[in-house]
Amino acid sequence: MDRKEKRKLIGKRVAQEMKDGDFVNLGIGMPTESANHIPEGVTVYFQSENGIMGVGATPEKGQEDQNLINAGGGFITEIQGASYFDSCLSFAIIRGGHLDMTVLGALQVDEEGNLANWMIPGKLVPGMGGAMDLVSGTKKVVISMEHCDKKGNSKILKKCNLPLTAQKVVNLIVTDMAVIEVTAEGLVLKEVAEWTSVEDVVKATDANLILSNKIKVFK
Amino acid sequence: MDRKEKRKLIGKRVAQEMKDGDFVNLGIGMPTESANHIPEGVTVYFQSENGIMGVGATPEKGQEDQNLINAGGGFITEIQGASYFDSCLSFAIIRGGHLDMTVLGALQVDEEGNLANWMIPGKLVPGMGGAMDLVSGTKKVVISMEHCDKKGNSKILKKCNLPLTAQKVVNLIVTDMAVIEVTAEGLVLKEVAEWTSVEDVVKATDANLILSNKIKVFK
Amino acid sequence: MPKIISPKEAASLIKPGHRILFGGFLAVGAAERLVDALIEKGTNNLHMIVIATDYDQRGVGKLITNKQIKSIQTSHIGTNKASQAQMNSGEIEIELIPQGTLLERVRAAGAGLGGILTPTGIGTIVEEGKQKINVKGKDYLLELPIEAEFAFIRAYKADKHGNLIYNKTARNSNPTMAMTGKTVIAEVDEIVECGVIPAEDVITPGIFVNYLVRHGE
Amino acid sequence: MPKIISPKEAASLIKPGHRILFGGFLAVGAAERLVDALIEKGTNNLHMIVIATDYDQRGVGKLITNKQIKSIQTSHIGTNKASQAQMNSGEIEIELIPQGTLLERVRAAGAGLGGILTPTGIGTIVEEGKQKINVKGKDYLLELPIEAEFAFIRAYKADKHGNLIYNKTARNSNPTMAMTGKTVIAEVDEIVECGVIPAEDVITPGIFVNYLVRHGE
Repeated sequence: MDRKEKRKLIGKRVAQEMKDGDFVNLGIGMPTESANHIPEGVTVYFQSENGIMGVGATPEKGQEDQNLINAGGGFITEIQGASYFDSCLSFAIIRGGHLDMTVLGALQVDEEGNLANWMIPGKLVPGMGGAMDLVSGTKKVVISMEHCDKKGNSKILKKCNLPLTAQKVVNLIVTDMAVIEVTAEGLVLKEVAEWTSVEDVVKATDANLILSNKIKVFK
Repeated sequence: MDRKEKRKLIGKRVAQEMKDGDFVNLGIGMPTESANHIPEGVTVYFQSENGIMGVGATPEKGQEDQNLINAGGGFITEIQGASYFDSCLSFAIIRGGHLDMTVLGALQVDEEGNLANWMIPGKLVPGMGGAMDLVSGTKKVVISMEHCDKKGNSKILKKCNLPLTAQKVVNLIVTDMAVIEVTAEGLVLKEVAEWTSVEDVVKATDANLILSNKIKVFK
Repeated sequence: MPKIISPKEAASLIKPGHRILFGGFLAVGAAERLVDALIEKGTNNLHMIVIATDYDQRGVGKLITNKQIKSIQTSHIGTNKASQAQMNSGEIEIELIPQGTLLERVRAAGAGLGGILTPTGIGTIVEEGKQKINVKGKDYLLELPIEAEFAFIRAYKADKHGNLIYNKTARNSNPTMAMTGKTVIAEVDEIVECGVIPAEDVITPGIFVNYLVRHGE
Repeated sequence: MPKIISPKEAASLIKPGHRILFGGFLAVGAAERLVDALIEKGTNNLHMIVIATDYDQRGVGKLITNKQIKSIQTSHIGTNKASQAQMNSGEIEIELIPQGTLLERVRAAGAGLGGILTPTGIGTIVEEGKQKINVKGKDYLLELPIEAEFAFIRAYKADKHGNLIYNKTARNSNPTMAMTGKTVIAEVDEIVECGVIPAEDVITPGIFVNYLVRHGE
């Protein structure tokens, strides 16, 4: 599967976590893919932490408003019934637990739900931006990422070894291979992608996986 | 002098503390009198802590807006260029030191600039409302009150014996008898009302007064 | 998207013992229809959080007069004889809090903060039982968040996404209380279609609002 | 009432060593004319507080490219190669702060608070050197106020009292930065008469604003 197909597979599965009426923040990059796959009949309100609730579709070429961007710097539009607010209130919404879900990428996740997604020592560090607040505050933290890194190493570990973004915050991990829930008992393998198998997921995962009774298939 | 005359005398003198462009909060009761005596050519912006900057004149009978009151519950109007904001931002303005002056009444003030103006043990306690924030945050705290209580006792003491509103916050005391500045050295008598004398002010004051070199007269 | 319900339905959500944040100041910006419905329902043992207890027969004061309130966190009760009398008789427990501190404590809860440091109250009886923290040579009180199950909000207009705008000084504490109630019920003059309230004019974003009640109902 | 001045006059207020709060995010809502004037003036050794360092040739990033900045408090430098290079070479000192924490720290200074407790950063390198305080069983970091001599604000319109409104997401951090700068300079598209901006639509009350600069100038 190429990266584009993986991205679509993950985005489709993440979108199924969204319930009608949910308020959702999507991280930059892969997480935004899920916005293209919202199930029929489900209305989701997207926040961007730079101060808008009700992000609409990407504007057509030439229709961009220089004063209307998302947190990734991309041009956006507003839906009818959107609202603008300042960044401080935006992070009050985030930290205060008012969002139903945030979807972020990750470098590493571990068995305790610890998350590392903002720095690799020795490399250029862009900064944590709003990520630490998003995962500390939001009701449901969904990680959307490829199961393994470019070298084929598992990004789901027994224990993160990169500097953390936050402790014990991840609720669900959606990858191109599996859907894994973080529970008090550990990581529970809930679903496996149609193209692969439970054995291959277990093999590709450094962390211990608890195999749920009924492992479903997603595609 | 009757109470009404005293009130006017104090209000006139307090108004002279206001400089062009000042942002001012006036407490309920006597402090509001100063708004009637703003010197010619001076524009002052009045805040009310329930969420308006730019309080205008009292509305005419029948012109009251049920949604437009000041912190004392009285009907007000807005000036052109007023703004409304929520109470939390209003107190951020207050606590953050953005107001140039607040004028409040007092039960007692003492040599350190301590202020007691919110409760008398054993009596009904209305609550401190916004007074503690106003005096903690505002650049210049002016006390506007009668020099002595109804029994003729000095309200300016060596040390307050009522529960404090705040410590070391008062900058200036304006009474029907005197204008007194609170300094690191103590209370400095700056001005005496025309109808009385330095001796009588000293006699009517429990606190030690430092007599400034040039005590002026006000009326 | 908030559900539009009647004042009666709103009142039936409230159970004895619930903590309710009330927007409004001296009955301006108070959700009078919600208060009336709660009086009709008669639910008691409620905890009230409000910046002032209004009047005996106007605003939240009516709930005190009707003896439905067991405890209050407020900055001012001076306009309400019932709350003073019930405080003196011990029927009601009142915590007096400086107004700015009350608002920051409510905001802290809504904003996910564990508390704030304020200079207000230092050297007064307000500091009793509180942790004092010195920052750069100045003492502050650590004031903790005030949470509540419900907030009763009074706004001017809502759109169907629950975005709220307010009328003049009737805004007062409403936006702050709306940030913090776990369930927020807003009483409004009018509910308009999305797009009628320009996105830049919204004061309280709809994400904070769970139910809408029409004031005229 | 704020004074209307030119970008050049505004830049001349800034001295080496000054701390400046910059509104804006990824160059949207950045006071470009004020930044340009400051570049023309060449004042250096400045301390920058901004939620992201924008781009090499757009927004506040231009000041970094021009080596006028000696230290930065920000949440993100990923879009700006100059700030990354100067950080690595040690020319510039950068404190990375979670964005929500940065905003609350700036707000705290403007609101007269001594600090705030946030859960953000617990268990990460952000907690290094900070006091941890446990409230109701949960750990929080005590985060201290961020103050500054100046704030550079970008707004849409101002009235003559300095009341500001903003354009869409160009609002972002501007209202918070405007609360806190000891001297606040707002760059605006238009300065209108008092009364043109309805009092209820004002986002930043004029009390926070000391100077107005026209963006077109």
